Amino acid sequence: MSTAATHTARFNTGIYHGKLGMWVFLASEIMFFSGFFGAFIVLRNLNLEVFTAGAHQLDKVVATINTAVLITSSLTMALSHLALERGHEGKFRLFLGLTIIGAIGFLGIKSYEYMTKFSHDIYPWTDTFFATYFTMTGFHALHVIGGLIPMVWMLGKSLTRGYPREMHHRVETLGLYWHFVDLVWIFLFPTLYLIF
Amino acid sequence: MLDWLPENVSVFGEGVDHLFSLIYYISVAIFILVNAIYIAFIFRYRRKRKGERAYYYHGNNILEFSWTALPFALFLFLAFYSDGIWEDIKYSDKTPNPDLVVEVMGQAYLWHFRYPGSDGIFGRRDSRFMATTNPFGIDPDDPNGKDDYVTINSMNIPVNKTVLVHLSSMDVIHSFFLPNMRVKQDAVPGQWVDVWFNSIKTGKYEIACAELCGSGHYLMRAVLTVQPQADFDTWIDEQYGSVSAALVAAGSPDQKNSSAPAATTPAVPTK
Amino acid sequence: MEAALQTDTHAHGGGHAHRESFIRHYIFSTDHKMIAKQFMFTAIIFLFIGGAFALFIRWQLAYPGEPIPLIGQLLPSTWVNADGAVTAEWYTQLLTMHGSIMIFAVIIPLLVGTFGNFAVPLMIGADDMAFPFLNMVSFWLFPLAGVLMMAGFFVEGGMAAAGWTGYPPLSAIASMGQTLWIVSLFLIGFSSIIGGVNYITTVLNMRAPGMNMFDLPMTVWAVFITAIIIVIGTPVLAAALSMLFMDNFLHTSFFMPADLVVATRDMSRTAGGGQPLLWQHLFWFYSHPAVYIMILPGMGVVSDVLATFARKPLYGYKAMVFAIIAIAFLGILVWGHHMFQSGMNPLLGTTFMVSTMVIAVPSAIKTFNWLGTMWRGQMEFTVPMLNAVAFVSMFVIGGLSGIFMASTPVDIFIHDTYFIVGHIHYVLFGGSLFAVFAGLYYWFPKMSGRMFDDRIGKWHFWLTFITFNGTFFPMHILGVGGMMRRIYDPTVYDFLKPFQPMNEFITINAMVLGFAQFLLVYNMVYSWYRGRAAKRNPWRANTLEWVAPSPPPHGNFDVPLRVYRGPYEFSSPESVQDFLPQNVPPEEVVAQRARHEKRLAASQTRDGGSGE
Amino acid sequence: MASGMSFEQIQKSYFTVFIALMVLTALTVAVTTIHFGDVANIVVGVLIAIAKAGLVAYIFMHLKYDHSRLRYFVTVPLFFFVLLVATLTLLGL
Ligand code: HEA
Ligand code: HEA
Ligand code: CUA
Ligand SMILES: [Cu+2]
Repeated sequence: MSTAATHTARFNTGIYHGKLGMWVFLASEIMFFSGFFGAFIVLRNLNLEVFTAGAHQLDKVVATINTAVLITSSLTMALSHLALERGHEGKFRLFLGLTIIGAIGFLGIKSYEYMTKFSHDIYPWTDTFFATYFTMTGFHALHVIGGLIPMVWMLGKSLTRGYPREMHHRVETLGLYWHFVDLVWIFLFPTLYLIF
Repeated sequence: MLDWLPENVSVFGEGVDHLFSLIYYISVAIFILVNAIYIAFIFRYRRKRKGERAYYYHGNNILEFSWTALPFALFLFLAFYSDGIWEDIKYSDKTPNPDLVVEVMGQAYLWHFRYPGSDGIFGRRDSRFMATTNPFGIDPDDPNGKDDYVTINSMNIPVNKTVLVHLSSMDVIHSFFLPNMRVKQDAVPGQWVDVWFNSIKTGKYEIACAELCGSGHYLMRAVLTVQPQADFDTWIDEQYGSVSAALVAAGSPDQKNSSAPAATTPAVPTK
Repeated sequence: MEAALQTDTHAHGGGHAHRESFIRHYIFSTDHKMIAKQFMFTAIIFLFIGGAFALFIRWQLAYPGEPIPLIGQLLPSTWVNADGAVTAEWYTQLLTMHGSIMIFAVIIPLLVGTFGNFAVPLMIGADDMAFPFLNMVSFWLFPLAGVLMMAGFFVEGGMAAAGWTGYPPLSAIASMGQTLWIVSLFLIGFSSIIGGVNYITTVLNMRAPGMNMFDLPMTVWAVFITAIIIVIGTPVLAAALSMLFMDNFLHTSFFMPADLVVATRDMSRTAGGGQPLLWQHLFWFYSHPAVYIMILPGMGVVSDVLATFARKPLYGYKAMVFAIIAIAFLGILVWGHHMFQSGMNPLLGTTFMVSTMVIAVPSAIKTFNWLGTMWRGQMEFTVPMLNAVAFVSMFVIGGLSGIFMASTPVDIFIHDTYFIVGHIHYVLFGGSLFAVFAGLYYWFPKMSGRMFDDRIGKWHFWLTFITFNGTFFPMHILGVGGMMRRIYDPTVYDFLKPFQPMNEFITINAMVLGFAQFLLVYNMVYSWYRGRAAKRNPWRANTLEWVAPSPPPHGNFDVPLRVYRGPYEFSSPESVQDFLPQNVPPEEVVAQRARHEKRLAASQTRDGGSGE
Repeated sequence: MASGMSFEQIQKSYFTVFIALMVLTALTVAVTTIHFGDVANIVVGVLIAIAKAGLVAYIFMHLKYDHSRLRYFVTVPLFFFVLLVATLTLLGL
């Protein structure tokens, strides 16, 4: 049942399926988060005091560190694709490993942030600000996990069984996704932590 | 078809009905036109003999342009024509000065109507006092509220007077629907919306809820009584005092969430 | 490839020695044609479930409070009262599930899932979708979601009961069934997005050599544009559903204002307040475009069917394409027309009215171009053609009733009345479902390798067409009379009492309409096994799917493909026959013509030129 | 992707972007400690975020080098994003 039964492997656009598909998917992701941002703006205008008070309870320092972690992992992701594309397999593994560490680090810091909130009796249902805060960062964290899993899978594959020739396409596709996750955070960070 | 419309007794209802019939006639005309051509084609151009060829033709730009432009013009006309009527009905800056203001509160599955009482001033509302026993959240400490009175499922208004309804809901979304007045407005919790109308005829009319609000949605029926001014005034006097005392006493904030709304057994007279 | 080819030609036979295991072939298949069949099969089951729910609704409306005949006593006591009559609680669940199932589990899977999957790769000459594995995932999310939605039956409080629009706060304070509904829609949305990504990539990347975008058949164009709407709109619904889920499950307040008085929920715990209208904006931002998701593929199918059976080039091909694009684009700008009476700023009502009026223009273009296609054609009224012809006429009625509602002042009166219900069914049944029927019959030979029974097909069509109008046209009159939608018992209101005979008339028609659908099922099942074997190109159509064997093997085409012309070269004078497939090289056309002329000359000399 | 460039050149451009991103992050955080006023703070925060996002999309995600049509996949949803958000905010609910 392999789809290798293709009599034509065509790319009318000159872009391979994975990349094209990922861009289409990212377009839909933009809309997904626009729903949340739209809701955020409406609810903020409705409950300005609640939102200001809530935002001041957030930990800016931790969030700044986390931003740095995520940006760094974006860099290492870009580098790991570059390395693989140019055939430097060792560097590819190194940078991919670093990206994974970055992702795990981000999630760790995020859970620390959540935990401190919980320990102060702050939950999504505490008020509307925290409802949006937990929903938006929660979905972002889910996206981070969604990127982490294939990264680990790819690293494992490159360490054990070797990988197919077009592996760098997959890495690039994953990279696109990962940069997008970074991009979402770039907007979440000022929206939730800074503008109040 | 338009004969089926419930009798219109409202001032702006005439405009609505007029627009309704205008669109109706346009639509019927277009429908007949399109379908006449269609049916003619179906009979005229069916295959009669095998091997006969259809006309090899890809389209005509002038024709296509014209059947784009004509509907476009027609639709723009309809939009602007409708908008005039819409603005008169809904825009707050075009609302005429009201002779009577009534607050209406939807609750699953009944309508509460609040009149300002003899002083003509509504008492302060505070959502903290809102409860099933005090649907409007009237502040018991405000003297203006002492004579406010609230009726359930029955609304009285004077004829030929502009009535402004201040509309909201205390639980889910309802919709304040007066078929004979051509009024329909959703009652959204946490938000007050103004609706006005002006009845030109006395009589009893039905008020319905037009937005799904639970399994008792169909029971959310109230009666609107349009009376001559004099009758209305006596009605007001009868109400005064009888309702308000009981009401104010009930409005303590700690009762707010304890009392269940009549969710499963609506306390509504059905007929 | 060879092995796959052989096993697949027996796809419908079963019982043969398969190379692929049963599970790989029928269950976790990644072949687009099998996935299309899976979508079709599942959606038709849901059509009957949703339809049965509609019949219960109709029974209650015609004979309020009377026991359901025959089966009333057999139904569970959470649904019916002691006599076997529909209860008010169950009624709201019924109408919610009817709407949700019909839209999310019937029409979208049939039009997008079935035809998108079946027709798109074949019509562009590809061997499969761009992401076959994701395609399989996209399918399996759908029955999973469907089952989750129905699972509300087993939980406390029953199935979801807030209407298919699920407006909070009602949906936010509702029972477990509502939570399941939310999760289910989320999964269906995810499935749609995956499918959308797949269609876009496939159409952009996998067209046969020589095939430009403007050589695509209308079905492919329509699915492609639909996929774009899906990708833009559905995620917004997903976001809204996530927030509704939080409100419903974790008791946050996105859509719940601060001071509600509700028995089931302690609101004092939440500070700050939500905005009920926010849900409506986000929901309609998806769900208005969604109604075009449900009509555009149908319009594509109908365009293909009309051109094929009128034996004429599609009138104004480019205009048709641009009209689809315009509908899609404008469709995302008009969502507010569902909210004219919702308490949103009336100024917004004005702007949304204008954009809604404008969106009718491309629909007008499409209607007139269909007429143009028929003009001086040579129409053959096969079953797919009958359904396509009915589509055009019914869509015009549905579209025209849309104009009433688009006019804000008129909408004041008819909003949330049966006028809307009439509109819904004229566009969704008279439009989308007739297009589905047209497509099912049209591609049946290709899917199954056999012909359907023409006579039963015609019976099905005429019965459906007549009772459809009998069922849904009077609803407009009910709406003009002011009958609200979603009410359990219209006789509570004095002003609605005169309409009861009409309600009975509707119900009788609806029953016949429902049972007429068994003809479709019978025809399909019977013909799938016993029908006459179909040729490769039984309709003498031009598009590429007819070049493949019937049914197409794994990998689809057994000849190399190259595209030389547009999809609608019917009755072209160049060609000997009255059709000219997209893949026939021009040299071949000339050669055919030469051969034909020679033969003609020969026969003329022989018998004095009776010719063709 | 940037086929004309050497490994080192691209690596360098990535590092440059990285440093720019870090600096911009520091800048937004720094800026919020100064209070310009409610609206101004939002505008500044959003502008910096847009700049950062542009860098990521342009360099890390190869939009600069890749097929130019790919930009549609960003601009089209962004158009509807702006539309949705603008409708929700400007005109009220
Ligand atoms: C396939 C689905 C589909 C389609 C295609 C449409 C098409 C249209 N719809 Fe419909 N609509 C629904 C499905 C659909 N709708 C559903 C499900 C609901 C209810 C949701 C709910 O609340 O549950 C709804 C509700 C709905 C409302 C909200 C009503 C209310 O709740 O108060 C409105 C209001 O404007 C509306 C308008 C329109 C318009 C203007 C079109 C136009 O696109 C139609 C354009 C077509 C034509 C106009 C006909 C052909 C044109 C000509 C022949 C040209 C000449 C014509 C003239 C010059 C007039 N629709
Ligand atoms: C594609 C979409 C679609 C389709 C095909 C239908 C088909 C039908 N619909 Fe539906 N309808 C909607 C979409 C659709 N509907 C939507 C979106 C709503 C709004 C919901 C809401 O308000 O939230 C709605 C609402 C709606 C209402 C309004 C309910 C209310 O507001 O209270 C009514 C009432 O008559 C109705 C009737 C019917 C009927 C009689 C059919 C018939 O065509 C059905 C024909 C029947 C079958 C195809 C099945 C046949 C099955 C059998 C014969 C088995 C019989 C077995 C037993 C009875 C046990 N529909
Ligand atoms: Cu209140 Cu329906
Ligand atoms: Cu709509």
